[in-house]
Amino acid sequence: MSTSSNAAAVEARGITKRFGPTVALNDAGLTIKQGETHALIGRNGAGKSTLVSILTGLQRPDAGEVRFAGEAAPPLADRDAWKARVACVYQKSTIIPALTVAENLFINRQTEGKVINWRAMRARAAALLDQYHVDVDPSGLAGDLGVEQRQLVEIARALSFGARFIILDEPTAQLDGPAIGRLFDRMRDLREQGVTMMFISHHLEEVYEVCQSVTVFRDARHIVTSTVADLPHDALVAAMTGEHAVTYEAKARTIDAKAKVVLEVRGLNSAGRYHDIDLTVKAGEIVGLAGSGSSGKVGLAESIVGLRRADSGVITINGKRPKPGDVPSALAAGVGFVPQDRHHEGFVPLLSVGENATMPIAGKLGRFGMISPERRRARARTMIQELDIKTEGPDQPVGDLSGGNAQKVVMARALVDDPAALVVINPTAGVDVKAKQSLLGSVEDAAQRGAGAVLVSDELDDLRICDRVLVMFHGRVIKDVPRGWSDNDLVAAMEGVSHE
Amino acid sequence: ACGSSDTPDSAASAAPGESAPAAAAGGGKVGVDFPRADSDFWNSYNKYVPEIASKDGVELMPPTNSQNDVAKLVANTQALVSQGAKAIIMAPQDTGAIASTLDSLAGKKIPVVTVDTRPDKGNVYMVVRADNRAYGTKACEFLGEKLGGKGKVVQLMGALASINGRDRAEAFRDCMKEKFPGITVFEEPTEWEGSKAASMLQTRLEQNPDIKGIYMHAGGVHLAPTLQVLKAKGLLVKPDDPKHIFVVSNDGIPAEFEAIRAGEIDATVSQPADLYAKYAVFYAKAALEGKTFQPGPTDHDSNIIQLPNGLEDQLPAPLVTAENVDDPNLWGNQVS
Amino acid sequence: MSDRQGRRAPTLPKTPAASANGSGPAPALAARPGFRLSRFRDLTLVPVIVVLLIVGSFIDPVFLTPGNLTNVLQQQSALALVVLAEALILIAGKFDLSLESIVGMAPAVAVMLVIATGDGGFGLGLPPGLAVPLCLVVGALIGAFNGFLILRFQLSAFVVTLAMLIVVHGLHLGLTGGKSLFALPESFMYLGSAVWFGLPAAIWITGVLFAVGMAALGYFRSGRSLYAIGGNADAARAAGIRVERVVLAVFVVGGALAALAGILETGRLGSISANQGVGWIFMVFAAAVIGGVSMDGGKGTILGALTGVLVIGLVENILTLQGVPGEWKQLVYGGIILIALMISRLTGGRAQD
Amino acid sequence: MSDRQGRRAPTLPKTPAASANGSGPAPALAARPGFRLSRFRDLTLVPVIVVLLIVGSFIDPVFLTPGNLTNVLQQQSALALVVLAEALILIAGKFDLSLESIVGMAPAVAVMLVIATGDGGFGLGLPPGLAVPLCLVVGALIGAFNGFLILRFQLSAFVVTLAMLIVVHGLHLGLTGGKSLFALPESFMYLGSAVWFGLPAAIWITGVLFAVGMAALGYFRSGRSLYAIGGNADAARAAGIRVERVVLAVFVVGGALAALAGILETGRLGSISANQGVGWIFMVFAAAVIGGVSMDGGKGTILGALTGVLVIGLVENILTLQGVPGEWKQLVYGGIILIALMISRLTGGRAQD
Ligand SMILES: Nc1ncnc2c1ncn2[C@@H]1O[C@H](COP(=O)(O)OP(=O)(O)OP(=O)(O)O)[C@@H](O)[C@H]1O
Ligand SMILES: Nc1ncnc2c1ncn2[C@@H]1O[C@H](COP(=O)(O)OP(=O)(O)OP(=O)(O)O)[C@@H](O)[C@H]1O
Ligand SMILES: [Mg+2]
Ligand SMILES: [Mg+2]
Repeated sequence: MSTSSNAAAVEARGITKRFGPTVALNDAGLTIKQGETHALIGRNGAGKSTLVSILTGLQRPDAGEVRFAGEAAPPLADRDAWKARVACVYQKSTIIPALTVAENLFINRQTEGKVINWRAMRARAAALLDQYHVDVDPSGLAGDLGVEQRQLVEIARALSFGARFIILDEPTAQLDGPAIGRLFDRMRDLREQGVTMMFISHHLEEVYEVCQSVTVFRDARHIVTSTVADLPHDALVAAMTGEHAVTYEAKARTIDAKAKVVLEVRGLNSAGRYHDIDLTVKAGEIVGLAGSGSSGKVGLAESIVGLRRADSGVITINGKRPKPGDVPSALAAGVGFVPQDRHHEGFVPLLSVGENATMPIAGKLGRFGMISPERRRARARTMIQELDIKTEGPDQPVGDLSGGNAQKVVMARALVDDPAALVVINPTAGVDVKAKQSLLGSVEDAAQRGAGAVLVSDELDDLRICDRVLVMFHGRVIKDVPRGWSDNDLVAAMEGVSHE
Repeated sequence: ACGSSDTPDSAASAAPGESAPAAAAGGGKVGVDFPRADSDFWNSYNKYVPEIASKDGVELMPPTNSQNDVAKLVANTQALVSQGAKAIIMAPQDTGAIASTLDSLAGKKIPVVTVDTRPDKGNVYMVVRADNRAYGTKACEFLGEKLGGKGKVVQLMGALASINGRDRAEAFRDCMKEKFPGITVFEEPTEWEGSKAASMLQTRLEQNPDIKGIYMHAGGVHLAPTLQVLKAKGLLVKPDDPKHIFVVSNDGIPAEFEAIRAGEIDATVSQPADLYAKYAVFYAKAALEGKTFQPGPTDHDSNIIQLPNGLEDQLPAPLVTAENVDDPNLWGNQVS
Repeated sequence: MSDRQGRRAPTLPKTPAASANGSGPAPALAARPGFRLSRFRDLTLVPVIVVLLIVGSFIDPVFLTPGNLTNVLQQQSALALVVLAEALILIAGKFDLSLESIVGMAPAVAVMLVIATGDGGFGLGLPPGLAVPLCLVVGALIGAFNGFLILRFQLSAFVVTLAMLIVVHGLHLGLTGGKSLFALPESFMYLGSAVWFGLPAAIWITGVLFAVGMAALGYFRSGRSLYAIGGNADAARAAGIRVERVVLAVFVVGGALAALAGILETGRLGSISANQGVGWIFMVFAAAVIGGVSMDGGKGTILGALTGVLVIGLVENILTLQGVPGEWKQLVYGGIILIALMISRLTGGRAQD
Repeated sequence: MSDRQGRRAPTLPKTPAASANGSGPAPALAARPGFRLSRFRDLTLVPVIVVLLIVGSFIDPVFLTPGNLTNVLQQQSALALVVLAEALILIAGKFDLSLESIVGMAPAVAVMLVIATGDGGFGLGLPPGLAVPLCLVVGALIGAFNGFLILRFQLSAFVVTLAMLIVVHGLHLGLTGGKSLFALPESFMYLGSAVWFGLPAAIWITGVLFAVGMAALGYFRSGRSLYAIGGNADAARAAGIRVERVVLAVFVVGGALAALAGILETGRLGSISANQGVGWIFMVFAAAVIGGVSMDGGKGTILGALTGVLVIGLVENILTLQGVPGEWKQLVYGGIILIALMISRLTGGRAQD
């Protein structure tokens, strides 16, 4: 297979990359052997994606060099040469919503010849999607796809180039269990065919599942490279964080049976999404909502907080019945929530941390509709402290924060008004281990203070803090699992297997 | 001016050397395009045309309006022709861009009467217009005399892209240079906009408080802003006050006459909207009847001159001052 | 991924306004049927055109005659080319307001380069036959300059071309002194006034260029790359599209098309006035946008833009034939555009951007 | 986060063009120093203003006199109010082209409601004192209609207001028959022509409204919500802001401000011509955008917009004082705007959108 089996498939040496005063990569590098699947691990902002853009020829390093199979990398302008060497699933979506799925798959290579044959391209697309078991209509608009389907399309596209080196930057962040499983199967196939891969993820167990070796970056520097066998979980976390890992211990809580019900849902229906949902959350309780793709859990949560309107049914929050489908009245009733996609509904990137975090209580920061910047800053400072948000201060725009910290700002916004009912959807998507812990910790703290919480997530780790987990399947709650479940049980329930 | 009821014959007989009708029967529809509907002068004209046409028994098609856009004028002309116009009255505000249209109308043997402007190229049957250069000269002579040949005047010009604006500006400028070299002229291109006129005049008065005269190219848009600026400066005083600034306007709309009566401005050149309409219809009818005209004076105080591409009837444009402002023959005194 | 049937529907709420406040008819408008119809989105104006044709034929028997319809097409041909140019630029996610100034300025400068001083030229004595190519070059250069400013200084296309609108027209005014140019070379007049096979050459030229545009944007990689760039420039770059180069090329082509529009207009009118093109840009945007070209880039088709031009042309023609009084014409005209907009919104079934 | 010092930089690559092609000076322009300066971003035009003041004082001794500067302010006050309106609408992420038509139409209709038929009115015999409030109401209603169309039918703000630009002006033309209105009630002329404490009332009014705008957008919940909506409407909605309501209110306020601008302009000019306001919108956008208000929403300040207005006003004043020949004026004017744009880009240090 390998022409020069001794030369590494990819080698990046002494890479330094600055963005203004930010050093994204500081004399970092890595070497990936032919045919191996190599994990790149590091906390948010460690420089992983920056290395990806350098390895794919999108950015020029300030210093250092990249070699493919022993040869120097092609000039930046020669995109074709780059594409022949490396294919990539970028962290940021590169789907073009206004184009069809088929065209997205074959963008800028719609045809070998001169004139595009649309029918042939659709056929090729269908074949490609089929090959990777992606069930989407190639002639549909990519903009109509769900997050997960988009991700699958991106992966299929990257794999379709036939490159011998493939980079996957957090491909699993948007996928659910079975989809991840299928992706891993596919990656193993490719490895058997001798394809080299670089895999980035914040889910450390995935590293052990598909990778042979792993490199850890921290503070823009290379920390360690090793085979996965030589770097057990704790050591890996220690390398990432620079401290000894403490596995997150869910706090033990006891819920007073007489505690007041803060959130009650009766007979909630939304055509095609979920049906006859009943749900009761008491003060101090954390209820998990789990379910695989399209189980309706996100739609349900969004209906509770007023982002969507259910077709029928009653939602009671803290004794009040907010107007259905109306966020302000849900907030007024005492809801706090973290939406599914922080970029979409979570924050206003140009506005400051303080302003984003205090947006729902803007009316309480001064009289006559006025906002006192001082009070806002003061409030924001306490939130920053409580959630341990790494920022220059309350005046820094959220758009300048790293993903994990931006997510904490969204959490701050949810908690700022001391909600009676807290609804959080996928709060830990794309955030690193430590940030994950502090985000989950803040949900627990809120519960401790007497809030009832609903936590929607596919991540078993997240769900561990829940007092009970409701499993949804095809829009119905099929199981109520109390604390102390085993991973297998829950996954089986989510896949509908245990549903005899 | 010419209030008597001219029959085509009387007018024709007055025009020397008229030849016998070439085409047998007159008649047929007359298409008319109005140049714009957003100025007082043209609105008066637009009102006169159908009135006069029905009085003269001319079959007028529903008028089109080209909104000061020559491309629309061309489109409108084509539509009028396809709807069966046998003669066309138009007022191309852009005298160049109409050339091909005139050629193609000539090819279809459709005579064209243009009003207010003289196309630079392309055959016309008759141009009905007052001499815009004469406006500028009249204004210059009036101001020059009032100022005694010295001092500073401001000329609020129309748009550079407009032939009428350019003619007035050049004539005023040339006349000043020639006859009153002691007078300094400031030229302000206002694009026919009142707002620009007010700003420029205000700035200029700040810079040169000793300005003594103003010539504005279009009373319709320049009058009120000018008066407002003068009023704010406390310069709106009777002509016998030494602070008085002499103002000559152009157009002859009723508001200008009011201002003359009030002593706020001193004169205006009355651009005869009624005569424009009247003779436009008159010549269109004559064209349909196959009449032809020769250069020379006419019976209505005007003069027909020979152009390379046709004839032009240069209508009189009287200078209106406090003395003759109440003359009932002035069109500005006839509008309700 | 279990309930596959149900999974077709978009996950990303494209019309948050409608779904989140859950009020009234808006969600219904935004609803599903749009998806199936999406292939015909470029044809949403066709019903409007049909209505206009019917209304027109009732209003005046002349309306449906070949002569009148030919006139409509010829009158719109120059505007149509500018709309084509703007559509390309909009699809690539940019903006060009200065096109309207190019329509007047490029022909004026080109002609001044070849004619004698006495006729208003620079008196350089260049061969008159060069006027047409020079005009295209001038237009292309202005486009290139726009593109350069936007790409190199990362300035907003809207503002740059707004300033350039004034600068280019200012150059026209300054160089000609506001006067019209009449002494035009024969060759320069030819395209706008010739008749080929019974139809004005302008119609043929515009038709061919639209066909080329449709083919390029439909069936060629370079054309498709405009959609990719307008839809997501980063993704386009990642896919190996040379974004800067393509954007620059689009501005250059846009400038040249506007210059060609100027040539056709000059031939049709027989001279170049200082006002040529002034005020067109509003109509250009109206045509492009009612034709379904998005102001946000990446969306719309050349065919759609063409239907937009036709609607505008037919409305103007009908208003003229009907003899709507000048002072009410604008109102009727604007009202019809607004209605066309809403019809294309309703039949198109998608929120606009 | 580990590298705290380094963490300043934005995570979202805002300037992909610069970073990805890695070519030439662009990245340097886009680079970091912008961030420190970002607090002063609304003041990037201050150097331009200083240069203009210096140049002006050399060109003419009159320039720096209080009388002349007062004139500049007065001349710009009506335009400034429209810029204020447009800035609010732009910050909220929308667009309004029809403001320029409101400047003429609202005063005309209001006056026609109160004056006699002989003077061009409807002859309703309403008390003349109502003209001013009626005018504001008309403006607000047009704004509300714009907002309604945009929100309810989810139409693009650009196109709706483009059509409304034509419709509103068409209504003005139709109702007045294109005639200027001279018989204006005293009360209607008052605001635009009165002098308070030695300065024209128009300057006071505009100044106060800008101050109110700055305070509202800086320190009030409702004002801050414009930034949230313009920056990310979905996030604003999720944070409990009633996006539709606020957007509608912004259009209403914008319409009323444009109507007020019309009142001031009417008072200054002494009559309402059919062309009042026509063509302003270009200047309005130029002022807002060189003043740092983004066309993409969520960015910019009222103070910045004000500096934009001042630059435009000073340039016009200097050109008039200097007596630049009419035919070259536009070129110089456009050129200066282009340069101001680049200066504000260089000192502002951020890519524009
Ligand atoms: N285009 C850019 N401009 C400015 N700063 C940037 C740019 N791209 C990345 N950075 C900065 O470089 C650093 C490294 O970012 P990078 O995206 O590589 O992190 P990462 O390891 O991929 O993090 P995550 O796990 O959150 O994806 C961060 O501080 C980020 O803010
Ligand atoms: N009318 C609606 N009601 C509820 N959800 C909707 C609606 N329209 C769109 N959605 C969106 O559909 C997406 C999928 O909803 P669902 O509740 O099935 O999520 P899920 O079970 O988490 O599936 P996945 O894991 O694939 O995201 C959610 O992001 C939700 O916002
Ligand atoms: Mg990353
Ligand atoms: Mg999900």
